[in-house]
Amino acid sequence: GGGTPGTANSENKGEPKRGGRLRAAFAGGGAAETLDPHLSNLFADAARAKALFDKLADYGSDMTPRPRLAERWEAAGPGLDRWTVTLREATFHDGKPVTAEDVLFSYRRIADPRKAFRAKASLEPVDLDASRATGPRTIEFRLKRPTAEFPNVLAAFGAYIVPKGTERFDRPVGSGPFRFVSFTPGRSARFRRNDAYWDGAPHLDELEVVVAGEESARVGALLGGQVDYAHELNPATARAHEGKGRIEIVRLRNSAMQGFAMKTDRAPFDDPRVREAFFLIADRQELVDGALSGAGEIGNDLFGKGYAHYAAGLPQRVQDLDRARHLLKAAGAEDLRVTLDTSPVAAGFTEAAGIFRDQAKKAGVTVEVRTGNKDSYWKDILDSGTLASYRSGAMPIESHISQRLLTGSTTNATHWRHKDFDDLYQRLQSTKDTAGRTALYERLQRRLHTEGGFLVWGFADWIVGTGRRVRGVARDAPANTLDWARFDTVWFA
Amino acid sequence: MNRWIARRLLLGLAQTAGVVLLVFALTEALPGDAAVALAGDDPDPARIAAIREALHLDRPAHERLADWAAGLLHGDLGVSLASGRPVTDALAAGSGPTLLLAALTLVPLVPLGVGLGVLAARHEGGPVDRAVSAVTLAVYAMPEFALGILLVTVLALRLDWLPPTAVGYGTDLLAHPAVLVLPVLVLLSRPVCSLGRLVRAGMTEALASPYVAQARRYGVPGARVRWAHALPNAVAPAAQQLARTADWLLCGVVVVEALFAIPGLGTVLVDAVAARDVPVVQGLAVVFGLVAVVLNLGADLVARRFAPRAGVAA
Amino acid sequence: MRTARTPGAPRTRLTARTGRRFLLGAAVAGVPLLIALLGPWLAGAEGPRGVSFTAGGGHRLGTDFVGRDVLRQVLLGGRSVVAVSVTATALAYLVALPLGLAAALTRRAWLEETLTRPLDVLLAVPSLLLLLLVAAVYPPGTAGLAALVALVNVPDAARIVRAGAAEAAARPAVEALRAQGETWWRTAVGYVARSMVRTLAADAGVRLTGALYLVATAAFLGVGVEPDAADWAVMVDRNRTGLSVQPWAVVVPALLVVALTVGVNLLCDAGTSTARKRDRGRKGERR
Amino acid sequence: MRSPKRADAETGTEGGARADAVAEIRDLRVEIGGRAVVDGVGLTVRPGRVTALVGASGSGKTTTGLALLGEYPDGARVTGDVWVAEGPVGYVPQHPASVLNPARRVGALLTDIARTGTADLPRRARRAAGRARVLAALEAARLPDGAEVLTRYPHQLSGGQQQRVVLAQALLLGARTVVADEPTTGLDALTRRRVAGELAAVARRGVAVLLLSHDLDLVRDLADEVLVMRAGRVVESGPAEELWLRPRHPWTRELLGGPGGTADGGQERGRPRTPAVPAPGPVTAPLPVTVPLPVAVPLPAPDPAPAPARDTVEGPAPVLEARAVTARHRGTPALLRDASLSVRAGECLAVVGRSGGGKTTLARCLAGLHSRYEGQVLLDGAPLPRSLRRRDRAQLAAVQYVFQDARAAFDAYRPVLDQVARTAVRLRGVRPGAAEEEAVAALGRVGLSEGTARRRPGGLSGGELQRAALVRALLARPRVLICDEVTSGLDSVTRRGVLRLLADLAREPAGPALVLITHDLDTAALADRIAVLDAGAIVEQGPAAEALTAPRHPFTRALTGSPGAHGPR
Ligand SMILES: Nc1ncnc2c1ncn2[C@@H]1O[C@H](COP(=O)(O)OP(=O)(O)OP(=O)(O)O)[C@@H](O)[C@H]1O
Ligand SMILES: Nc1ncnc2c1ncn2[C@@H]1O[C@H](COP(=O)(O)OP(=O)(O)OP(=O)(O)O)[C@@H](O)[C@H]1O
Ligand SMILES: [Mg+2]
Ligand SMILES: [Mg+2]
Repeated sequence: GGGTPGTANSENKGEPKRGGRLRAAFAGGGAAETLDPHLSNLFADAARAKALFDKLADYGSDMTPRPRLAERWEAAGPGLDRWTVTLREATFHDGKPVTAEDVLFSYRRIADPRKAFRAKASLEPVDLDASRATGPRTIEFRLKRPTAEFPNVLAAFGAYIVPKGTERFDRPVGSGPFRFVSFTPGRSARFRRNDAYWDGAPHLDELEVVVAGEESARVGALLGGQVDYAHELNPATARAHEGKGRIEIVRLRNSAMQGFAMKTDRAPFDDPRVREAFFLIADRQELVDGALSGAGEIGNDLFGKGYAHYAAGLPQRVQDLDRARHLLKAAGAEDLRVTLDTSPVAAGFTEAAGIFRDQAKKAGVTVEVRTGNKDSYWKDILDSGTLASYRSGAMPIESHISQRLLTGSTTNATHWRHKDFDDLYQRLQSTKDTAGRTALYERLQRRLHTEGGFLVWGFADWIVGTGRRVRGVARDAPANTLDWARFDTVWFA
Repeated sequence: MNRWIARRLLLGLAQTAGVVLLVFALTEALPGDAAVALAGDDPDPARIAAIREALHLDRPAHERLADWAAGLLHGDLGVSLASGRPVTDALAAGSGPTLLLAALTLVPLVPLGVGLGVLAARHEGGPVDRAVSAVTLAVYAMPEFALGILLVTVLALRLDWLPPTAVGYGTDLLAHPAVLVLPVLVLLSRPVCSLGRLVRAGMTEALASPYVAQARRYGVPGARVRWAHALPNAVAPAAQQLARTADWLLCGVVVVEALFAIPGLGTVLVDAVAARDVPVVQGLAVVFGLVAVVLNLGADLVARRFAPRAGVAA
Repeated sequence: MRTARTPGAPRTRLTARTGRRFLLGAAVAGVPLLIALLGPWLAGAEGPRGVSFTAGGGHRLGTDFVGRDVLRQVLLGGRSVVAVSVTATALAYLVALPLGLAAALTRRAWLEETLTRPLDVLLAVPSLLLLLLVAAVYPPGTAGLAALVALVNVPDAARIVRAGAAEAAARPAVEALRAQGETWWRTAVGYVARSMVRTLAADAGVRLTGALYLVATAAFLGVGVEPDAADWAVMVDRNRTGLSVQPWAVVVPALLVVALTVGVNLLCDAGTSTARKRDRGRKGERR
Repeated sequence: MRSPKRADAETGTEGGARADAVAEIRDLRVEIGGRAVVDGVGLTVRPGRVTALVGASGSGKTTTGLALLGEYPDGARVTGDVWVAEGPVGYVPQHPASVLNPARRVGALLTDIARTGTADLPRRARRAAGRARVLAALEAARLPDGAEVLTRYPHQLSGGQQQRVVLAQALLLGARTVVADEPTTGLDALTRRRVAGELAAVARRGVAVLLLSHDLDLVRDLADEVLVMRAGRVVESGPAEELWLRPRHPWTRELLGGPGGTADGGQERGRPRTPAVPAPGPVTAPLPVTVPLPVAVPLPAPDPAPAPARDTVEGPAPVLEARAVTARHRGTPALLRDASLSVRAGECLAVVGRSGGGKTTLARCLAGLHSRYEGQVLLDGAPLPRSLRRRDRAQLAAVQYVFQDARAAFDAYRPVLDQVARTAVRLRGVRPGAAEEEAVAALGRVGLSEGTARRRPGGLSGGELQRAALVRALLARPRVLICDEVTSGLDSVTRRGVLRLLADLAREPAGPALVLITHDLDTAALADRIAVLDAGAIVEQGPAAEALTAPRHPFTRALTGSPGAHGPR
């Protein structure tokens, strides 16, 4: 697709009006849904958590952390392993102020080894036992090692601040823009404006997050005026309604990386030539057109297009079947047969797998597509198989590397384990000046581009539909960033 | 007769136990468990292990089943792995919309299916028959979602007569009957055809029989002949089909629930399976098993009633 | 007042009428069957992919969910639909018919219970679970798929067979056959099933369609045919997301499935028609 | 159709000729597959009069009768005129079971018929009035216990009860015309007499009755006019008395000459008969007269000498024995109480009794078709399994049963010949080809041509089917043959032939012992011994002649009536 990301819609201008109730439809998780923000897993969870709670920081559209409850942060000393965070003045819905103790409680709760909260891995660098409150609104975080990108931790997915002592979330109390009214798991959650919100009270009187798992239901509800905001629409639907005047289509660019993960320690992909041949097999535009219906951009085998520190200077790879064949021959991998694991777990997966299978055939590679169970897919491909469909939501490039590409990474789906690469990353984290870090980012990415295990063929748009009267929906915020699903800035025209 | 029913009900308990066992085995045999499902796209092995321990999934399957069964004897269906809430909550929440939809579908289904079948049989081979057959079959051959989307597009979005989905209507669907029209229409579409076809088949046979000829000959009004004399001979297979339909309606109509965002038992099932939430799946299995027992018994009773000679043979 | 009950004109077998009745069914079912049969030869080579769900652009029926030419997919997609669904339905009946008949014909309560109760158990197990499990443990294959679809249909079909057979199984004709020492098979299939053939045809006719879409669901979960296979049912299922932009990708295969279903059923109707007899009965009152 | 306009036009042109008729058939020809089943038949049915069609089995009576209802066999070419007065026509079919709805209680249709007659009553009274009418009709049809019968399903009735239910339907209808096809075949002599009386009463009320019957007693008692049919043609017709006294056609004479033909049938038996007359025209219908049986030979009169001898100790051991059989149906009290009987090889035992008395039930117990009984059934002294499903082939072959309702006992979709031949294949291991030849030969002996037998059951007349059923059982070469009313649908000539055949077979060294269940006392008289069944109990058993001529039990006396009681009038 074309268009310029981030252009402010003319309709988003104008004086915001107060009032009204907005209904937002998300795909949900059924009766198992909770309002515990640390358990957030789905987009619906994240949207609800965002309405009720705040994090210390959140990502801007380029994936750099922006202060939220934290007013500012700075490295305390030269080592980059002690950071001081100062909170802004904010109160929870029950009127109590947000304090350093609440932050520490929340982080310790997340890191509790007996629980398995998602953000625990992100908080791993923090030594919470050693960290302490130095004032009612200041915290000193002690880290296990120098971490130049520590602010990313504060913005981690699910790292919400809850009042100290909270264990139950039947009637959650947060510091977010909306107060809790009611919640039925798998159906709807209702919230009311928090007039005392530190970032300015929302324009809306009320917000209701409703659940509709099927896309056509969300579209139908939106078209029929039953909801005013529908999250996650299909590209085809978007094309059908874009510019027709009935609803507004918002494309959140670069929201999801799409690719294939090759196990770099297993035959045939333990040979860099085979990996490169596979990079060359992919016709990225065909994949974007076929699997994403054109709603996305092509990728260059690197994560994070459009984000801070992305190595945009590297040459774009294009399909080159002759060279691919040549490389395979050199690697002794003629008549190669590989099994490609895929699953209907994410949009475009099975489609891309089928397209890639056909592309590979032209290079003499037989790809056998194996459709796996979607509920256990991510676990299954982590250690078994050799080639698998892969995707990733938005996160800083640093997080992508630390979570997936280091020897000790917990979800290293490409089995990319190189001491020198690890060292380079550590150097990056210990480098204070931005320019130096940028150079290191470039080096890391160049390495991945030549011989990494991720074949990143595209970046999918995240498509949101809104009612015609809805204003103030951010148009350049990839999913999971600050401005995505942010309803305190939305108003009805 | 009463003994037969009693025996069947007793066997039904065993049958339900069989269903539960089978469902347990199937769910266990599925790849991954609740911990893996909870971990989702962040399958950190340590995290999965921690969840597994927290949920006691590290215990052997038979022990978990035994515990669950012991709880069942006290009327306790256990606690959902995914939400930590009692399984009965999930079932209760799901069964409201399901019961409502099932009832609203069955009420028009029986007269409609039977009526169309009788109508077609009455004009067998004629244009009316062919029209009824072709239309019902065409509707039947249309996938549910396509029909649903078509109806939504035309009736809700173009003509604006009905709400397109049940999104946001909460639990009290009955208070907004308009919301239920489209789902019921879609749910009706297929059973009407299969029921109608079976009734038609039985009716054609019966209408061509000498006993119907006798009734006609003796001046019994045509409608009475069809409904009171021919139809009883066509009901046994149709009753089975009806029981199957009711079973399907009560045990979750996944597509329609998804299409109209109605969180019934079908959605509960899909979610529970996806989450490998074994206690909830087990609870559903109990419900499904009992529903099947009762419905099958009913259908068999009807079949016996309308084939009174059966069972007499030596 | 008097009524004439004899025709003035002599009566003959109404072959022409019956022929016409068959003709309609054959015409309706003929289109999909012909496409299924000849389509693969007409399809031609695979062209380049386009953007998914677009109309035009050199594609007469637009593109499908992965950007392929819908027309080509339609031409290719009939064989597996017809083959798998017909095989699966036949297979289901191959099992269900003896089971249902045995249950209807036996006098031993225990035998009936052992035959039908396990099926009832299967009936109560959500087919979603079965499909998922098979998808997880069974290597995809068309034969396996047909078997699976058959398995899902067996309990249902067996019950209908049993219910339909109960009356016929108790007729004196069956007693006479037994007294003749007739084989079970001839009694059950040759007589009892024969006398309920209309019910069986009606049930099998609609079951065929059910089987068809189950194949599509299974394909999506990874059982049987590939999830992007050229198969009408799979096409209908997978192209649904583009229904609003590119309806042809759903409408054309769906219409073919509809035509197949309607046609086959009309043929069945014509084959088991009793109208011929009743025509005569009525004509008797014409002068 | 019945548009008044057209009816008027018709009345205008032809009404005069039929001023007093309610139905008329003129020059009817029904041709199936090139063969005329009915050819040039004409008859007039008048109110208050009983018109009887008699004739050989397969001569076209039923086909003619059905023409009045506007019904013709499958694939028939029909020419001629059939006129029937407006309004329903009552019909008592030859096989009553076929018109009884298996899924509904007997009362259902009766109530509906009654309703048509109570439409003008106030709504509240209708129900009661309808019920009263139904009960009256059942009473008239000589079904006692009408209220109870109404709640039964057809299969819970005996053959005769079914027949009377159907008769009650016809009586209830109040039609101006009633076609009664063999209305008394399943009835015992007592009931038959009463039913005949009722039919006469119906006729007296102004109803036109077309009676199709083999029962010459009945015909003679009732008929005002008789038409004698043969091979699809009416060979002779005229007022009943005249025909009876001075039959012109030799065929009529032969027909009337059989047992029961006249009260003094005994004297006629010995009279030499006119040789068979070849069938007229191209008609190939097999005629009973062509049966290769010694027609002129007197019927096997009960042989007084050996019969008592068999009762003594040194006689051969019984082949089949029932010991203290007490049978019940599901949920009923015992219908058969402590019944014991036995047959020896070569012996013929007749079982007689009231309709509904339990004869069929007894036979079904013997045949293994009814297993809800206490007591024992022994074959050669060894107990037989109760259900025929547990009997092995030898046991199946040894005891064969011929069903009372022949039509119901055949598969309507397969040719009769195939079905008949299967017995030899299955029970005697004969090759299919040979079995078919054997079946054709055996069918020929009872007067059924191969062409007839190759048709499906629907293409055979009632009597033809009955004979086919008999042959089907005979092909098993049974040790014991249980015949449940196998001659009820046969004309006197054919009946004689069939009985002769059976008697001959029984006399052969390995021939079957016969258990003849019959309402026809003349037929019973041919047996060696007679068992009399009353309300489920065997009240009398003994040599045939003795039981019939000097009945000891009052019930037997009632059944046989006073000497010469066959002609009440
Ligand atoms: N569908 C048919 N095809 C050929 N022949 C037939 C068909 N239906 C009847 N017939 C023949 O027509 C003849 C007359 O049959 P019909 O039933 O009228 O005889 P019937 O006089 O009533 O004999 P019965 O006393 O034995 O009942 C029989 O020979 C029979 O075989
Ligand atoms: N399935 C049944 N359930 C209940 N009662 C039955 C059933 N079958 C028969 N009867 C009753 O049992 C009695 C005996 O029936 P059966 O058929 O033995 O009489 P039958 O002597 O053969 O009479 P017919 O001469 O009329 O054929 C009848 O009164 C009948 O109504
Ligand atoms: Mg007849
Ligand atoms: Mg009887």
